[in-house]
Amino acid sequence: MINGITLSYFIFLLPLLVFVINGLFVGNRSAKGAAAIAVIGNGIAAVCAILVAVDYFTSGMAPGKVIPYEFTFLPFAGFNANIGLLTDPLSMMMMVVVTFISFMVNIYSIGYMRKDRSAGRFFSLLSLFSFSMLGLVAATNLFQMFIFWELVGVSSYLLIGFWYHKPSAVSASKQAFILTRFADSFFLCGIVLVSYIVGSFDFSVINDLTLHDFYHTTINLGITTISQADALILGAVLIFIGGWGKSAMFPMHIWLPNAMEGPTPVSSIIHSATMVVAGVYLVARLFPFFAVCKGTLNIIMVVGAFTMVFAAVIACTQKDIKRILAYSTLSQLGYMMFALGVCSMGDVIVATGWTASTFHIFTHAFFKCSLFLIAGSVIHVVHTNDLDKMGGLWSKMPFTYWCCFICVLAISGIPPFSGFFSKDEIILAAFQGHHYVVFALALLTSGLTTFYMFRMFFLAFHGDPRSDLVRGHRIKEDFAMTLPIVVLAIPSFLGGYIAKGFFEHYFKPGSLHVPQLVKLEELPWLPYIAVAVALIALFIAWVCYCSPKAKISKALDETNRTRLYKTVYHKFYFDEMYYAVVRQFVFGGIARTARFIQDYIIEGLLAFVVKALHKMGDLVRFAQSGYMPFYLGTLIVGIIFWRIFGQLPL
Amino acid sequence: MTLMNCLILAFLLFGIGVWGLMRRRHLIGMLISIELMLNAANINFISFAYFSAKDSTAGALFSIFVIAVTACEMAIALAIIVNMYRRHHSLDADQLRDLHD
Amino acid sequence: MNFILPNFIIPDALLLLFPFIVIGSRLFCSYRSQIPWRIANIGFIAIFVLLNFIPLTNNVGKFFICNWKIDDFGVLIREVLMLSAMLGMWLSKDYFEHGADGKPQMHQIAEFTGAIAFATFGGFTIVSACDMLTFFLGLEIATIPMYALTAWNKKDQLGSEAATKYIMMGSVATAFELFGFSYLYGFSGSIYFNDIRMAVEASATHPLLWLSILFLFCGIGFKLTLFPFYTWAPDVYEGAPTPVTAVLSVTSKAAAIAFLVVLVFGPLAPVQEQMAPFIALLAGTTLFVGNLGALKQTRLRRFMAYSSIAQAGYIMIALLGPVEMARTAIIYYLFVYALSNYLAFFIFGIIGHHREETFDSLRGLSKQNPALAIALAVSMFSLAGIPPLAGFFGKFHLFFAGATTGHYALVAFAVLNNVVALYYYLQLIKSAWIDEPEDHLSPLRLTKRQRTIIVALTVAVVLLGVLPFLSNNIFGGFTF
Amino acid sequence: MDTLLFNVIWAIPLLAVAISVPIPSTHIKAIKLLHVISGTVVMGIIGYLTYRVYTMGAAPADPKAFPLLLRFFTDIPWLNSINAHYTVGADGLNILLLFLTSAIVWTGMLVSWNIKGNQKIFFALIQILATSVYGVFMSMDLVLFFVFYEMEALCMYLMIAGYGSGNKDYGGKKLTLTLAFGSSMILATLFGIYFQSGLDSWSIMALSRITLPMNFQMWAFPVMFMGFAVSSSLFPFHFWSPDGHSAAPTAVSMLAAGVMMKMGAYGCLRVAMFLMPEAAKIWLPYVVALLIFNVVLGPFIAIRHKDLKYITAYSSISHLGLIFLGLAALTPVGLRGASLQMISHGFLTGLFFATIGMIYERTHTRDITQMGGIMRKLPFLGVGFVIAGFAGLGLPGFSGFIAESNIFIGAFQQDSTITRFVTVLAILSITTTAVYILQTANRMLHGNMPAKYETLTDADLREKIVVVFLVLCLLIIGVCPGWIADMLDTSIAPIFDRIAAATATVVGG
Repeated sequence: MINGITLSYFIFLLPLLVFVINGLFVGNRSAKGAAAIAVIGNGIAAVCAILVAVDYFTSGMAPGKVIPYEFTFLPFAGFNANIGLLTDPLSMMMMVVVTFISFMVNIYSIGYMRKDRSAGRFFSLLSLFSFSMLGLVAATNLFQMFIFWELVGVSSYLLIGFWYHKPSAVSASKQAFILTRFADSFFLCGIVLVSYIVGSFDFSVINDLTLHDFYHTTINLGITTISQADALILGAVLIFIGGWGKSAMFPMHIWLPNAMEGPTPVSSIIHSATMVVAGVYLVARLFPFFAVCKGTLNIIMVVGAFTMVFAAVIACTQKDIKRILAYSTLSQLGYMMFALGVCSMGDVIVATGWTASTFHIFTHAFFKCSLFLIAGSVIHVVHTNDLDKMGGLWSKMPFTYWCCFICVLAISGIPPFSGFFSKDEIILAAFQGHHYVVFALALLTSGLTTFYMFRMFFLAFHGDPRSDLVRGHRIKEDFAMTLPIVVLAIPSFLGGYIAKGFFEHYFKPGSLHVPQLVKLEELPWLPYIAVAVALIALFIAWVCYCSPKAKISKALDETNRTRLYKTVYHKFYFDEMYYAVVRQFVFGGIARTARFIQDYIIEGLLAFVVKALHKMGDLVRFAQSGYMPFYLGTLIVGIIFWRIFGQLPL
Repeated sequence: MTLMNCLILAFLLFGIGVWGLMRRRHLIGMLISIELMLNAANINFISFAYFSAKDSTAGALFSIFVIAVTACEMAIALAIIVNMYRRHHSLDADQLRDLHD
Repeated sequence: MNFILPNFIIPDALLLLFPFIVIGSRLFCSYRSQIPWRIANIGFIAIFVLLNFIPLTNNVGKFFICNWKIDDFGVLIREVLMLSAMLGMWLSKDYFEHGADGKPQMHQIAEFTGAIAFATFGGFTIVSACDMLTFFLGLEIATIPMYALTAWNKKDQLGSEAATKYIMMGSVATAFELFGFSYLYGFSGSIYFNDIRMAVEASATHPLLWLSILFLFCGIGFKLTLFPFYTWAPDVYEGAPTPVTAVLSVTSKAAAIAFLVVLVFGPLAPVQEQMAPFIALLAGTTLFVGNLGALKQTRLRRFMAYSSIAQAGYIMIALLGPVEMARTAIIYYLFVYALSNYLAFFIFGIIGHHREETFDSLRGLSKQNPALAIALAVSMFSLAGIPPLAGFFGKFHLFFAGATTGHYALVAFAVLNNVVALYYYLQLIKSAWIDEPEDHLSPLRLTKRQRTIIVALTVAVVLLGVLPFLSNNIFGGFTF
Repeated sequence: MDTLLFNVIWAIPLLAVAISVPIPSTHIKAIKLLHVISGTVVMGIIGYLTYRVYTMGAAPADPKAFPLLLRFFTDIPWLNSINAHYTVGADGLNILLLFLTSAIVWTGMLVSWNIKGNQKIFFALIQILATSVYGVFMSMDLVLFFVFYEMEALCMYLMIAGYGSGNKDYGGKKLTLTLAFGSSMILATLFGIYFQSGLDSWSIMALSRITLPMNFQMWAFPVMFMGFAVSSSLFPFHFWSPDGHSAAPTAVSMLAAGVMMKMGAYGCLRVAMFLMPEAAKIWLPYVVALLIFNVVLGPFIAIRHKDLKYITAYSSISHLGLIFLGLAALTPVGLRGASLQMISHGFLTGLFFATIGMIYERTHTRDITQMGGIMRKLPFLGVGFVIAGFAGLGLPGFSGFIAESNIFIGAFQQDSTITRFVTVLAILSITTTAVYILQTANRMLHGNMPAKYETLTDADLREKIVVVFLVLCLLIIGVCPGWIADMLDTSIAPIFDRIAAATATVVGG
């Protein structure tokens, strides 16, 4: 695949080039030029990605893992840290998704950023993000993954805080970065630990480990000494914590909703479609390793499942359209996460969950991205995120309306829309893994999903307009902003149906060192159940928010509500808890103690030494009284003194 | 009369000198005490020369030189003290306290 | 018998004649004439130059009428003393010329230089002595003119007080020395160093010997301002006129340390081991006390007094080392110390010309005359022993000598004391560099002589250490 | 030819000073230009020599320099009375540090172009300081090394006292005296080494060929190591750096934090650990324990501070703690990481202090609570500061990440309880670093801006050159670290071999 290789260079280099050119030269001069460069660059990158993917899948080497090229970045004693391109179905799929979506979002941003003075910076940062995201998905080893992992974190920070004069945006960006950084520190610990034991960063090496040869040797971890096998399991958990933070699983979820302070295109590409699935991608990438390390998959499953339900519940009460989407993203990520988790069935592995999860990554990317873009253009029109001010938009912006309808159906898992297939597979996998509780929760959550998505849909588009900006005026849908929505709606519509077979054929977690369960029971009735649940939820939503006798104002009023509702509405007061902990414990506790040690103990000791010297000096100067008899006395006393202390043999 | 007696005598003289030095506050008196101390040393020289030393001339020579040197030292001392008296109008050692820390 | 005057004696002879010529020349020329001054200049310079012609001969002493010994150490000490004498003379010239507040016009420059010459000759005598008598005389000749110089300003109240204190205590110290000498004489039965040395080798633990050592060290401890005999120094340094203080701090110290070197490595060499702890204690206590005393000083000359006390402590360390190293170190250090000290005193002289000689009158120096401020900083850093200035290498040699015989503890202690020393030298630099001056600064006037000398001294202090020829060639005489 | 060039490195600044002395202060522009040009020349020379060293690779060097792999080796008798030689030579480690120095000096001179006060003296002092640092990194003879090492004190106080801000006297004294204290510890042990070895030689190579008596090492190593560590602000001797930096003018902060603090770590590696490896093996684990303060608590203290320079000072303290973590790891990767951190932190903190100084020139305050939103008025400086911040928190793509990853991986390879423990803590504390850096950047650059800053103007060309240059240095190391790693590996190999060969057995002790 010579052709493919040369093309694949462009996939990475073009966004980087766009970043550099826009960032240094074009950006602050002409926003239009920057936009043009960005769109063209990312467009070509997307085309290249698709070509490479086609090349890969047609060349017959799929689903095999191939490393076309790899450079030594930094040699360590014994093992190297490389930078290269890993091609397998997963990375290919991610590349296509990332490049394609970033292309779409760039187009969208032309319209969205039209009035912004610093649009150039925006476009360059966006390209920086897609570059680092591509580097991440192409990673051949943990080191490269961590490098680009950090880079996506930073570009996300810069983009959330893009409007740095908005204090809320700034603090949100800070929170996002620090929280993910906190997770990354554990990730780094895991990398160091695992690479120390295994002696390599490469996924290929780490993925075909077996714990047998590590049980005998022990390793000293400073606090305790454990066998290397346990250390490996610990390492796996630590590495997962990295993904945990990046994918904003509970309880590290709070940064994602707050990150909605950023520009909407950013939310759509980074905080829904691509970056937040990096955590899932990490787990999927290291799946054989996790499968070998007993118990880690169960942790993943629990975390994912809980986040799914938790976020869905919160989403049902939110009024900020972007936050609703954010929480739905959380809940969808939860789906993907636990789908990977449910693969472990005791000691055997059921690989279907892996396939389902990756499939859901694919479908979710499209409809969620387009949903965000839709929210963006709605906000663009009504100048607020608040559902209070919306409603009745369906006639004003028909394209947006219909695309939104498609995407909402897709996320609710109504056939034949894409979401149905992937979600169906996930739930099935939960059942096949004999995790019935999770199975039930997943069904319930799909109901909740349908409910809150349609709640948003109805409140935003149906009913009569609640904002003067909508009332009366006729609104023109910006072409640059509508085109990507429409384009993205197509895969949200058909993507699942088309790609289902493709995924089932190519997407396998690869060779595992644990027994796999090959024959699985089918559940012919599952789709009907799922659809039924979804439809019921849809009906409830319709009754509450769209039917002629629904009291919208009452539904939207959160003040006089039950305590439970308020608790949910305030996201279970998690932000406040974080704030309190950080303020009281970190700043107040540790930092103040450290400062105290510095300012009083150390400086105090220093001052004491200086003072003592000065006191002795005063003594000497006191002796210098100018009183001659005393001086003469010192001569006499001096002789006696030295006679006594002079250590003379006398 | 042995060497020891002389040495003791010299030492006593020296001690008296020291005592006077400590005791007296009058500069001239102090000078006299210092003279006592110096001459105690002279007695040492002489007695050593007389009793023990190999070349006894050296001791005597030394003491003579000492007398001479002390004489001029005392001359300068007196000159300085006279000058001091012109400035301070007193010869009391306790008055000399303008210079101190 | 016919004898020819050997050439290596010429400088000494000249120096001996010098004061008579200079002072005598006053008889023949008018009150205000510059002739004595010129003669003084020519004489000192001539002697200094002649000294440099004496070849260094690996420490083989040459004798003149059997007990006037001239060896390399002697020659180099002579050079140090002559350097100090010249600088002191030049310093005093401009200091006394245009008398400002309280400082009288001085027309007896001839007598002044004569006195300095006498003191210097005393130093010469010390280093060329082969017997206790010459030794003692040398010490007295080196000291007595200092008493006179201290009281040079007849009108100055403080000066006379200082002189009184100085001479009273000095005489007591002399008495101690004499007592020590007498016991040494009694112990060895001879006044010749060689005999004494043999006697010491014979019976190293004789009480008389050690009694004399005690008395001698205490006596010389007074001149060298060792603990606790330093008490006169601050008062005298402050009371005496600045040039005298400078001469006092260099010449008499050099003479005293030369005295110790001759004594310790001459007659007492066999018992140097036993004396080591005593010397170490003297050194340690002295430098510690000196540093402590200087911490909070506000008057420049008193400050310099304490600093020189500390320096004396540092010098003592070298006495612990083997003879050649000790001599090299001490000579080298004396050179460096003389230069740095005179540099400081020249600046103080200029500052103190119209102002009090206190730290406050240094304020704003860096704005008013940056060059002078730099020179001050250089001299202070050199005294504090900061490389690459000469002071560091001086101290390095001293410590090197001390460490050779394994006195690491003392060396470490001294090195740590350097930090304290640096602190108070920085205090002085601070007042010159940071502190804002009062409303108006009285102008500083430098004569050409002062300017040239300050520049020369600064350059010397900077280069003396780093340029190897000094430690290699001049001190190449000492073989090791 | 190269050897000659190498030997004039430290002479050129002095030459420039000598030339500048007779020029009257009225032609101050000419003087400054002269100094900057000389700085550029030195940087050019060192850059060329770095390239030469890189091309020579691991080729055999002058046998007299065995076991070190020294290029441009020169050895001339200097002070016979104390057997001191003028011995200089370059291997990968110190040539890179030399380049760092020249770069920081050059940028420092550019930064302090408009400094208040007597500029002639200031630039001369910078040049002398540069000489001293060059000398330290070049010299392979302990006396020469110490002479240059101690020279810094001479300039530091004058620069801080004459040109600083705030509590200059206190800060300057604290800095100078603490450094002097450290070097006095070093001097004391130097004598010990000389006389214990009985070689009558101060040459590092000669001394490294023998093994010093164990019971001497046991007390000498900690004293000497701490003596060096003082200038690298290792706990508990770090207290000088915050006050010193806050009082110092920009260029001096850059030099102090960027270069002089490295001299200490370099000395620890090149002298203390190289000459006394046995004791090093025994003592270093305890040194690691001290790092808990530097690495873990330092950032927390930075969180509590409001003054930009204090924050940066504490960040330096924590970063230098990482250097010692790498040294104490006693593994090739760790040592390389430590050296990398020396270099990278030099550029990093240079950039930090440079941007801070430029911002301070405009806002006239360093209190971050007073500022806010100035990103709008000073986009360039803001971006510069943010880049410095990201490099500081170890963002991949900048040199900091390379160094830190080396240190972490290397330190984890050292199989000792305390080292592992501290390493884990250090890795976890990258979060704290992020906290104070982002907090600072947000308070200062983002949010809404006080009205008084409406008139601020962004960086001019001179300042832009400085910032861009430093950022480039950070990026080059960060993006292609391979070659620099090779250079360091070849030059660290002999040191590590000696440490590895050392069999640590306490005799008396």
